[in-house]
Amino acid sequence: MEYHNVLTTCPYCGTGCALHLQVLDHQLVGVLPAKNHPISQGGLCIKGWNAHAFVNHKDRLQTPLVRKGGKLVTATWDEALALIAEKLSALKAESGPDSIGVFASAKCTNEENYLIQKFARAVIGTNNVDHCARL
Amino acid sequence: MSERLTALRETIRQILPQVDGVIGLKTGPAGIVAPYLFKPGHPEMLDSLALWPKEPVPDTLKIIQKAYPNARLAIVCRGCEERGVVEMFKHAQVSLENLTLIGLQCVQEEALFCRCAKPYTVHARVTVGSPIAGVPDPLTEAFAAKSQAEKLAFWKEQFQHCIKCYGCRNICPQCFCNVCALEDEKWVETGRLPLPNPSLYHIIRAMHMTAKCVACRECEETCPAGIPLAIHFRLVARDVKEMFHYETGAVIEQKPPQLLTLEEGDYERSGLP
Amino acid sequence: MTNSIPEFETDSNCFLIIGSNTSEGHPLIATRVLRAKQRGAKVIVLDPRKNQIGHWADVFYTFRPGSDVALFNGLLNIIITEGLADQAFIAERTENFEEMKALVAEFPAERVADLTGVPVEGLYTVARLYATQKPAAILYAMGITQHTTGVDNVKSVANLAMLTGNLGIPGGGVNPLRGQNNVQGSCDMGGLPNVFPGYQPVTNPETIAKFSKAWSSSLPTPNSPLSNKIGLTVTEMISAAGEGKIRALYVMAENPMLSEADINHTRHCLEKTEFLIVQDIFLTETAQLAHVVLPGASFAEKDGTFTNSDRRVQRVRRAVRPVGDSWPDWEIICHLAGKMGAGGFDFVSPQAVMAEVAQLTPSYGGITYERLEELGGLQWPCPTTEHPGTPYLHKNRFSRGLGHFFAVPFKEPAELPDQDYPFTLTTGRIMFHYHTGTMTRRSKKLDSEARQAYLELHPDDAQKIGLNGSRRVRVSSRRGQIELNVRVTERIKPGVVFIPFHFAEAAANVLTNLAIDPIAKIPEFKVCAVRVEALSGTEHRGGTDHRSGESERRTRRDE
Amino acid sequence: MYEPKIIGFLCNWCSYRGADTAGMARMKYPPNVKIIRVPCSGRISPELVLRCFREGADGVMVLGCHIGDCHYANGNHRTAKRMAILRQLLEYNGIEAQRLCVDWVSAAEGEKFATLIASFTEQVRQLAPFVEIMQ
Repeated sequence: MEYHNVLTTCPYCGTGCALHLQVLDHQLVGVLPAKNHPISQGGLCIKGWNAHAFVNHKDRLQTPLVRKGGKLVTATWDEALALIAEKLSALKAESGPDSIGVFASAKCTNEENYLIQKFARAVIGTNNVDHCARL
Repeated sequence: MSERLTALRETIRQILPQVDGVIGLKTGPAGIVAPYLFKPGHPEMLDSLALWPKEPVPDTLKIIQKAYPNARLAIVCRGCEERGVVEMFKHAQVSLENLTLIGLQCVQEEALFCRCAKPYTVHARVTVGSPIAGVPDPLTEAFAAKSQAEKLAFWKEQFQHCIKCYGCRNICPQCFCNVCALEDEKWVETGRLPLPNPSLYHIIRAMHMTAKCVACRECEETCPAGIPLAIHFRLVARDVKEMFHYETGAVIEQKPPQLLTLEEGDYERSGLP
Repeated sequence: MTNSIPEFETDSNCFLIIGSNTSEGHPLIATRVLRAKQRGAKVIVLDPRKNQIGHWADVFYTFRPGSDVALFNGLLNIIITEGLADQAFIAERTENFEEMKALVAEFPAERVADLTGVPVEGLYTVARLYATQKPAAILYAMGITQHTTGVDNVKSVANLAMLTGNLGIPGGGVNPLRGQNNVQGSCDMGGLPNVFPGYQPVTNPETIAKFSKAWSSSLPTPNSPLSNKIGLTVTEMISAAGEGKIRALYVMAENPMLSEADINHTRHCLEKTEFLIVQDIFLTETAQLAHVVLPGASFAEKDGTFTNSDRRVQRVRRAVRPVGDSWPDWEIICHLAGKMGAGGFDFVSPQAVMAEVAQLTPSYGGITYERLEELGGLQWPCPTTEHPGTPYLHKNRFSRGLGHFFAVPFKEPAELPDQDYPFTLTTGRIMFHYHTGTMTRRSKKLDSEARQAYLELHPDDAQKIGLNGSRRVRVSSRRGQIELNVRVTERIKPGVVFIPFHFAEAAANVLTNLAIDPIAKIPEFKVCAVRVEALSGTEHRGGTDHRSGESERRTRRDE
Repeated sequence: MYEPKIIGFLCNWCSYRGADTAGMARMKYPPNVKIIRVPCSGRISPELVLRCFREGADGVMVLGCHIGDCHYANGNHRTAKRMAILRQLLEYNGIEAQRLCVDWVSAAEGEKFATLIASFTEQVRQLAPFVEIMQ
């Protein structure tokens, strides 16, 4: 029997509202707004109030998928990452680093965006890295 | 305030070994407060025990009791939260069995903030702080004094700001129906802003809070548009008291008046022909 | 944003909101503006649609989509001729005023009224109010930027703020409301083709040297420098993939199949991509085309930071473990880099990544997890661990020195309505959904609020196309067509129609134009020409504003 | 002066028969009330009344059996309680409680029915059309 609230930042728009994820025994059970937060001041919009709703949706991807014979089939992480590494290395050798493009994401964390552009620039060797800031 | 905090911490420390957990408030990152279940064996967590701002803890109790119906729990509750627990008990949402109420009496400043008529607990046997008298609710009084046209204009102005976040309903410990009328397109227009006039959303919610609202004012606090929602509820609470002699949270054994039968004298007081 | 969200409530005396449906796109910013209004601040809203914030604003005008530059030039001209400009600010802090002044003189109010549809007296009201109620904040969103003249529009916004001395003061400023939770952070972290983290240009040799040294263990050979060639944008990469110039695409948590303009073109290009990697939490429309799909973790399942619209870096905290065998995205990238033989990706936590970010990014220099834990958020620039963060920018000087006035000539949008496609389509969001709906359409309560796409149409136009009580229409542009329900409403400007872009089954971006701004490369989502035809034989319940939504859902329920 | 639109919810066992009685006796009353027969006045939820207003009704009548005579023993107890509160709430929202008529008509009370219809129609006629005050 464990109940606590995790203070986090809303995953929807760019306002930056804070919300509490209510956690009971390692399961999300709801959202509570954060009083005294400088941005959201104890309020949320309907999206924030439902921010936990999609996390455990049945459609969540649970394993890597690899296309085989035209179909996406489940694969291990090792298999999927090895395939990517091999393919990207081959394409880079064949057509140069600028034949590869990387999309960073406005939905991922700063740290993840930092890493993916570092990956694109240092490991692949291209500045073909962008995200949907314009969309 | 800090004196009360020390006293509360000591009280919980004493109760903790006798129960499976104590529901209270804890200060988290950046000083932001949230409900928390303090557990025996971890008294050090009480270092971050908090008093204010208050949170809808009766709902926390419901969440935990639903998963652990037999747990021995204690809950730190203010006057409004105690009333909340009592009303939820009457509607079979929480159990009072195996539950210790730790009453936390509000101070003047808090009562004024909530415009609270009853900033004290009445059922809790363990209490912290000394009870103070209720304070008037100038907002509700000012509203009640308005003319019909002014009332209409007042809510037209207020409700056009509603962003339909459902926060007032979501945060309300007394809103626990599995199927909510406010989500039914028969009654409330879905997918639309601003809400059209008259705002069925808000009138229906006020109707459903009849004899349920415990005046905790959580709805007003979470409303991003700052709508003084409690005005409706408090005026209706006054009517319910006059017509049906019912006050939320006051008497544990008294059934809420929405139940079918009219009691002696109810009808005469209802103002109907 | 140059300024901070809390300042709106405490400092701003006037708001000019343009190209932003703030109530639905940024609800809690809208309610801040509301609180400012309740203490006496004036709210001006200019938009092709009368949204909720337009309803309660002090001043509201619709204007023709794409006429923004003309509108701003008109306002600038009125402020100058009425003597309302901040002469001291112009003299001390700006340059090129005369050139701008000469150009806007060609925009007398009468001409601007013709170009924009805002009446002459309306232009005067807006200009006077904005120029005299200091501090005044300009708030805008994609309604300003998603045009072929997006950059021009933004320059115009900046002109207006500089002309009135509304920069470098609390409660003023130029405030683009960022649409996504971490679009600001993504840009800050160098998720852009022309800059490293902290907007350090890839074309600057010193920057290249700095990062080549810092990342040497990740490079194929320690001494090979990083590329100084500006890369391609999302839109360009997709087109390049269609032409075979880009052979592999690695897409992390994006859904271009719904968010890009001209989806048919996007599909064609992605289908032609030799190797498409998609990393996401759901099998999105894009992931369905992928060769490899990697399951990432949601915001509730990982640690990290987001940077919001007012440059505030805030924590994201892991509440539960990732579902199934999904991994936090940062771990995936680190593992992949490792698999490719690269060093420099052996981070134990996002906290360690942030430490590296702080080292290499001057504006994030003082940001540490310890400080965030204690303070909640820190607004960059925050160069040192003693720095309290920066609530508003440009206090005593602009980052480039003097603020530059641009003389911005007016250009029409790439595609104007004509005889074949007589309506102007504009797209946007609604309160209940978010972007491509990947998350919100899987949230029961949000989905039940709004299940279907719809077209907003003015009653006069409904009559013109002969809607006759029919509830369904076909909307076509030169690029494609969709069928959807219609909502007849007076809140939209006649001649303009609106479709929210969240819905894959009637995707607005099938219709939109891929014409892009030459500098920002942003597609013109907000203006394209369409034709609207009534479809008969579906539903015949009356088309009044509040009922149409109901019968929509009733039908779905029956299905 | 305008012709008010009124919705009348009549309980099947008493009020609706009361209306019949009035009709059989050829009593005259204004045609403004659209009658909807319901099993019990207790069925009429406040939501339903509000929806009538929302759809443009200028007045709503809820007529049931006299207290004590309910075919379902105490269905009309519920009517009495809810409608009393609803009338108050209408007032608190600036909507005249006179737009909502709650009364009891037995099968024999044809005359009471006709009088009630006439007086309520007049009462509502004195008020502004509902749609006007809501604009």
